[in-house]
Amino acid sequence: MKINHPLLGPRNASEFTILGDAKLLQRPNTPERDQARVFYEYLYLRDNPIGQHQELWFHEQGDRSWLIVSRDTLTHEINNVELASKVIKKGQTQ
Amino acid sequence: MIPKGSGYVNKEKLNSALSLDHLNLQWPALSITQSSFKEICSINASLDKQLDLNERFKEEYGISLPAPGKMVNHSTGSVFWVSPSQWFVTSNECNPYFDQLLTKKFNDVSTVTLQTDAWISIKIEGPASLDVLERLIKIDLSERNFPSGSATRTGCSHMTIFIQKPHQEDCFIILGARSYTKSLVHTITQATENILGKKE
Amino acid sequence: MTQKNRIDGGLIDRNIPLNFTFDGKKYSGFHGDTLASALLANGINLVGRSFKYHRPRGIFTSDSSEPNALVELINEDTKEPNSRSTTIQLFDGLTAQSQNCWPSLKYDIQSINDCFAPLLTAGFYYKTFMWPKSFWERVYEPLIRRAAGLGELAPSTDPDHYDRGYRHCDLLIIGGGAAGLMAGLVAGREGLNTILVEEDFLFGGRLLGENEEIDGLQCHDWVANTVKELEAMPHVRLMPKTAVFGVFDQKTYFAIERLSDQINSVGPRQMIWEINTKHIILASGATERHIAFGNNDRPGVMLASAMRDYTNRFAVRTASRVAVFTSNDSGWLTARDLNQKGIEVAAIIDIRKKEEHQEIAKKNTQIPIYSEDQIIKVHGHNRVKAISLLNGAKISVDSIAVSGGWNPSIHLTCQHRQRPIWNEVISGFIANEAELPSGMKVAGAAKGIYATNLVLQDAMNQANAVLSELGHAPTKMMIPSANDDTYRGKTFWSVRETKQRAWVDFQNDVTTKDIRLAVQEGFYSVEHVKRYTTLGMATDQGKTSSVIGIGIIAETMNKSIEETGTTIFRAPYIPVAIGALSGPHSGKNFRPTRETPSHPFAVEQKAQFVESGAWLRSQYFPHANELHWQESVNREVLATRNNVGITDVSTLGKIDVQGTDAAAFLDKVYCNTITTLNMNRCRYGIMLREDGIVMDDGTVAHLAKNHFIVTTTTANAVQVYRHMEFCRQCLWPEMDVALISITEQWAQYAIAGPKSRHLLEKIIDNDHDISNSNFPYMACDEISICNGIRARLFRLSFSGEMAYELAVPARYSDALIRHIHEIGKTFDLTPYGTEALGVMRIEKGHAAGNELNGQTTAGDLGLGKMVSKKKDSIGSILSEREGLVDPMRHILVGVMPCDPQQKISSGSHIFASKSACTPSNDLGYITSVAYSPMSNSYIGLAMIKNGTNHIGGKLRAVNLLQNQDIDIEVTSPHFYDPKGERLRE
Amino acid sequence: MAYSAIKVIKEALTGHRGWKPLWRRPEPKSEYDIIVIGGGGHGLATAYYLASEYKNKKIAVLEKGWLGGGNIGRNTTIFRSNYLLHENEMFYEMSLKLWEQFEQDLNYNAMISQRGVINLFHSDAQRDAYVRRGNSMLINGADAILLNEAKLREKCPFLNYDNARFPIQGGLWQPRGGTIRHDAVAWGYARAADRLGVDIIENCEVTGFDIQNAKCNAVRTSRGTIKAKKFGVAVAGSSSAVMENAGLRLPIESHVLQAFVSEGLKPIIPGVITFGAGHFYISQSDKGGLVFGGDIDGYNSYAQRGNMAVVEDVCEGGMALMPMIGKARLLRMWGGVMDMSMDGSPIIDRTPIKGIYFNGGWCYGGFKATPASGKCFAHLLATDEHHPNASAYLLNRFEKGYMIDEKGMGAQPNLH
Repeated sequence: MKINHPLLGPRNASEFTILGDAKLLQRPNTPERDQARVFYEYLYLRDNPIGQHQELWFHEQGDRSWLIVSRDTLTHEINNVELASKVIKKGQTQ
Repeated sequence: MIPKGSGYVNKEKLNSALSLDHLNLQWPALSITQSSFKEICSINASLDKQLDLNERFKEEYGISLPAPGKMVNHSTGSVFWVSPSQWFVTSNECNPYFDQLLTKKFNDVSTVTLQTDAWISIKIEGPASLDVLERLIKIDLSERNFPSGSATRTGCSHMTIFIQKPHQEDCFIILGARSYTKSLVHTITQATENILGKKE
Repeated sequence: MTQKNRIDGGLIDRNIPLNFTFDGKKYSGFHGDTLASALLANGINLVGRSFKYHRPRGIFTSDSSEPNALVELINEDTKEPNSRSTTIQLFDGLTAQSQNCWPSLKYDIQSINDCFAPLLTAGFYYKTFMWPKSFWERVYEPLIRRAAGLGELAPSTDPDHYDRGYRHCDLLIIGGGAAGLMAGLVAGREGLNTILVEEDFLFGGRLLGENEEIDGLQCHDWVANTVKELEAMPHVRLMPKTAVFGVFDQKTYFAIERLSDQINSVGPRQMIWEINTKHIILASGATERHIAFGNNDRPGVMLASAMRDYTNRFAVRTASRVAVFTSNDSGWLTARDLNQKGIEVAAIIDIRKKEEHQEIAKKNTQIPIYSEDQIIKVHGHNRVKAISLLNGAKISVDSIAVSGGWNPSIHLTCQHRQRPIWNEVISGFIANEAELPSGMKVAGAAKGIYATNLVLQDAMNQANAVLSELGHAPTKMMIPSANDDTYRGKTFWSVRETKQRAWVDFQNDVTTKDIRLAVQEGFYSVEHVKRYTTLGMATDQGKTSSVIGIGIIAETMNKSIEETGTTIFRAPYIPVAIGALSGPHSGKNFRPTRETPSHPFAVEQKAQFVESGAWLRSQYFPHANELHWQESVNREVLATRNNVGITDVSTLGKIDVQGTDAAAFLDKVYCNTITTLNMNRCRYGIMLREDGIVMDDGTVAHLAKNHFIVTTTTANAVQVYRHMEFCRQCLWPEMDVALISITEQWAQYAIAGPKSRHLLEKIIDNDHDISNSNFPYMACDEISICNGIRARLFRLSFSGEMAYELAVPARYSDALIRHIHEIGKTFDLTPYGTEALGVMRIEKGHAAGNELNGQTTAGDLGLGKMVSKKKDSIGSILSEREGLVDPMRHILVGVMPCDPQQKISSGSHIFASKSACTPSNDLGYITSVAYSPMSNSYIGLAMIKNGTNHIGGKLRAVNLLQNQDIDIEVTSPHFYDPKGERLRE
Repeated sequence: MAYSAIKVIKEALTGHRGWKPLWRRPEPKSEYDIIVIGGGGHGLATAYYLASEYKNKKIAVLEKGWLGGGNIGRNTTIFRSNYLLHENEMFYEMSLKLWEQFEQDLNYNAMISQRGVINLFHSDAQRDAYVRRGNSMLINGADAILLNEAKLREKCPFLNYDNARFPIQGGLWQPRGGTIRHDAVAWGYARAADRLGVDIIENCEVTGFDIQNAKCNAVRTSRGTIKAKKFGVAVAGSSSAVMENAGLRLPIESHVLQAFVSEGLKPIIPGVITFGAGHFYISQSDKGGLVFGGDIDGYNSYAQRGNMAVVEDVCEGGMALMPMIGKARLLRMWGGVMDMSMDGSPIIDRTPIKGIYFNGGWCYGGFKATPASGKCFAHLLATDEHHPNASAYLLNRFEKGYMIDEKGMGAQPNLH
């Protein structure tokens, strides 16, 4: 299995450690005191789709970057890999 | 070493010993030896200061910071890319305060950390180098994909290492973590013996 | 023993005779033989026994799809079970023995099972062995288990070495037959970076066994020339004796190379290659199918193509009088080739009408032909003696060459749940071109193209397609002239009129009756039939039986083949040794070992080491007169508490945190506040997971402006660093902070005890004042030692004594530890290990690994106040959930046995004095226990429901597993110096 | 027609004409009292207990593919009750007791063989954890024995005691654990349920729920719409996909767990052995194949297949633990779709939609839980009360902070 690192090219998946759904990027960051429900949904509920899925992978044995990998959970095809920091910057500017 | 029964102790300097200081394994088609560098520091560009750091580095060393997966030599050592905001700078002069020397030069645009003692460095040289390394490293080290001046971090049988090809065709440098010295040397020796048989 | 069945010709080297032993008898063969061909050359055909009925089995094929001829390859100290004699390359001194038979191959007791065949139908065991209940465990199952299995695994360590490698190319060609070699020529001449993989020890595939011409040359000469040309090309790599067994994601292919068939050979015997490629040409050819007819499992029945291989390639006469039973033209080639070699062919029995096979019949002159006829029964027990035909004829023969058509080898196209398509013209399944694995093209017999000239043409087309995708012009090569007999045949599965059992799966003894019974019992899906009858679940993975099985299911349920469908193809294509898959990592090299900077010195001090993750840490330092480790540990604790002790703490994770937002960042990852930490001061920090449970604890040292050093536990160092990088890059990218590990950079020693300061003053250069007033508890600073050597000093205490942690760049670590021990002699300095450290931290009530078990909150550990309410940090919100602040949660307390001489043990559960040991009465559990020399009693830390309210009371520590039930007293977890006065002196 | 040795002999003498299909293939009716969605082990067991224990009549099991084609046909056949936390141990011990009467209850031999399960430990900390676990087992009425190295050498002489990277210190042994012929469990429950009148409908995929103001009245399938009062969803790896039709997101991720079988060998591995210093567990089937496995791949997957990194990791673990295994050949590798929950423990509960009940989140424990899951889910469906042994398996436990976290790995499914 290989992940095409945006800066370093295709790398064996054994160099990476997977965390999970990329929705973990959207931590509720202005928490009012009573936001337990929002935090519960953020941390515990998952779409867990059959098909396209955005995931967070850490390049443990590489450049120690967090990547967002768009992968198909049925065919295992990977169609996009980006640096998480770039995606967030894009997100902030939109 | 500290001579026995010497008088006032404070005058004694401590002996500096690398954990890998006598590696020399020879086969007709391959040699595995300890490669020498004296100091390494990590230099990390501060937030949004990457271009400034590159400018300051060019002024200081006459070369720009290398692109991802690359290394460049400078007058007293080399520098190689480590992560989107981090490079390792090496020096051939011994100086346990090498990080403070770099901090003075690039303080306002970066942060610096001494790394020398964390790494051992092994040189693998000879026509059989690719045959041995294809049993240890998963990335394509052929000239086409890993030309001279390449350097990157990757896996090597359950360990994490840097692999570099500083200048010529069949000569590679492997940087491994200090505590893994014995395991890394054994793994490389085992792979070589599997191909070239027991060393002389 | 002369090789009585050896004939002239063949691709063997008669100048290199090789001796081998089978079942104790000595024979000889030649270089280029397989064990199977050498056995046949010596007149041996009975080589095995089937799994269930233990019927005699003969050599059936000439490749890895062999279901019958499995042997144990042996040498003095081990054996390799279930080895296919059809693929073992003969070597001098080879020793093999038959398996799954007792006392001998000829007279096997268990062949008695065959007499009870009517009882032993498919799935009979689901319907019986149920009465009396206890008999299953004691009688029935042991009998079944002893009778089960084929070969035997030697219970000793596998002496062989294995290895693993990684290769990269633009084009991977799987299969070195006509199609593979042709594609290799086209790609190679265009300079493509190509790997050509072939399972056999010779390239050529079917061409090695056929008798036809290419470009005017004998086909195996064309093969030899082509291989010579390919070997000369620098960017083409030929890999014989290598089989691709698995297709994985992103065009990652796995293959196994058999470097040697000899056991315990010098260097690795087998190795696994991971091949990364952009394009793939699957040229895996096809395997011949047999036909199910009465007693078709007798030794002497062989695939028609295999008989041609043994005759043409291995120069072996497999029989004296042969009958050919075929549903297609390729069966006739066996009659022609054997006839040419002077072997009598008694009959060609073709199921087709006369006019359907008249094309091929023209080339046959003397052999009697039986059209529209079938074999309904085979006579003979250990060897075919005669056959009875549907139209009444009875012919005495000692061998049958059977061909029921061909199965294209499409396994590698269907390992990702693709389903193949039925092609009636060639009566075989081919790959669905729309669902091929990415980058794969199929060429030649693997997609049902059998005429050699069309195979060469198709291979060129596929190679040209790859060239154009890579931007090369198509080749200008001409197609070599070759045989153009197209495939003609009729789909035919089994002889319906036969009364005897007709075998579909020879190894698992699955007959057409079993399949019909399964359908009768309601198992309609092909997956159900496979699992109920175990069809195709033998070591050949149904290569010769699965397709016939599907055909018979379709006939039985009168459904089309398409509707019946296939079972799922699964990796590996051929079975792969577990040793090979483990590569070079066995024994002590299972995982690498990390040594602390002071390891050499510790060895000299006779330290006992203990594994701590990948690290080896000193556990304790026994003196010669100490008989039990408890003695050494007590001494080390008392020496430290009374004088001074030293231990290596370099394995704790150390992370350098720098940047203008470093403090603000640490406020986010630690639940307590870091921004209020003054310069040159340290603070104990707790890191929560986002769910509010404690992830790790450690110290934060504010060493300089915007420069912090964070320590983690040894076990969590990697996870904590990864978590902090997630917070830095993904949650708070707007912060100016950089992280890098310095665990390996700095060696760190803890020096603890009342004399620690005096000892250190002898080492630290005197411009640093480490008196209590100037360097109080929790201070830290950059200093120098031994006249200018760079160092860092932290006033931290895990032992509870006055203590310092001295860190130096690792280059000085060995010299420093020896120097300190030299100076320390006058202070009775004692090295102590992880055991003594454990005793002291339990005496102090510090939570460690056993308490930070991923189930405890800061409140549970008595540190609830540290979770700041004034700022947001990871885990703070969810740490307030009802279940995490429930008063009935388990709370950290101390426990001591009421009778100090009694030994309490970790893992005991806590109950009230008189209550029964039931789940509802369970009050908690003991996490850590140690013998405390300070309170000369065993002490422990425990998690007890509503624990604080039990302090001062009595409970019971119950360890049913080790039959202990001890009265305990619940105390504060801080047994020793609860107010922490000693570490502040 | 009851199965027995006499019946087998009688049929053998009369050409086997008397054997009937194990279960009927009825057309789906328009309405049932209770519909169980999912024809795997848990779904079939639920239907069986609904019909046998709770005397429910109009029950249907809807299976999208062929019966027993999901995880029940793709696991490593192990059953045990050696859990750490009481909330789990009481449930899995109930399951083990139900396994012990399976053959007598269902008149079907699933070859349930109690050859024992040994969990090895390699450090003091691991030993302490297993002592705590062993005591939990004994407190819940299960059996547990602590083996030191000497006793272990007697039982398993082939383990690597002398040249190990992580030396073996001992093991926690549960004699009553063992293995079961997994397919036979599905067929046994299907046959028994069918004989009690349950309609088992294959090739019938649920594509939607008919919900009005948070109450479900019918289910839309590939074979028409079917009404019912209660719907029990037991679809393991497909839980999120099915419950999405009811507008619910779950605390579950679906992951591939690979399993492997070797070529058939003469008996050499007595019972089930799990390696404590790596990802490897193994047992030997009655047919002689070594059945072994290790960790999940780690990424979400519905592909029922994995990659080689896990295969190599498992084989390295196997060679480290029992170096004789090198010569055994891996014959076949497959994968199941594990419904990994957020704390490693399952969910058997009502849902916010009235009439829809959910059973899922089984991680690695699904196969061994089959009988108890069926009984407890039937109890909930029949009585609308939680069975006492499954009272902690609530859907809202994560929001309230009552996680049941055996391994203490927190809200990351691929670590459980």
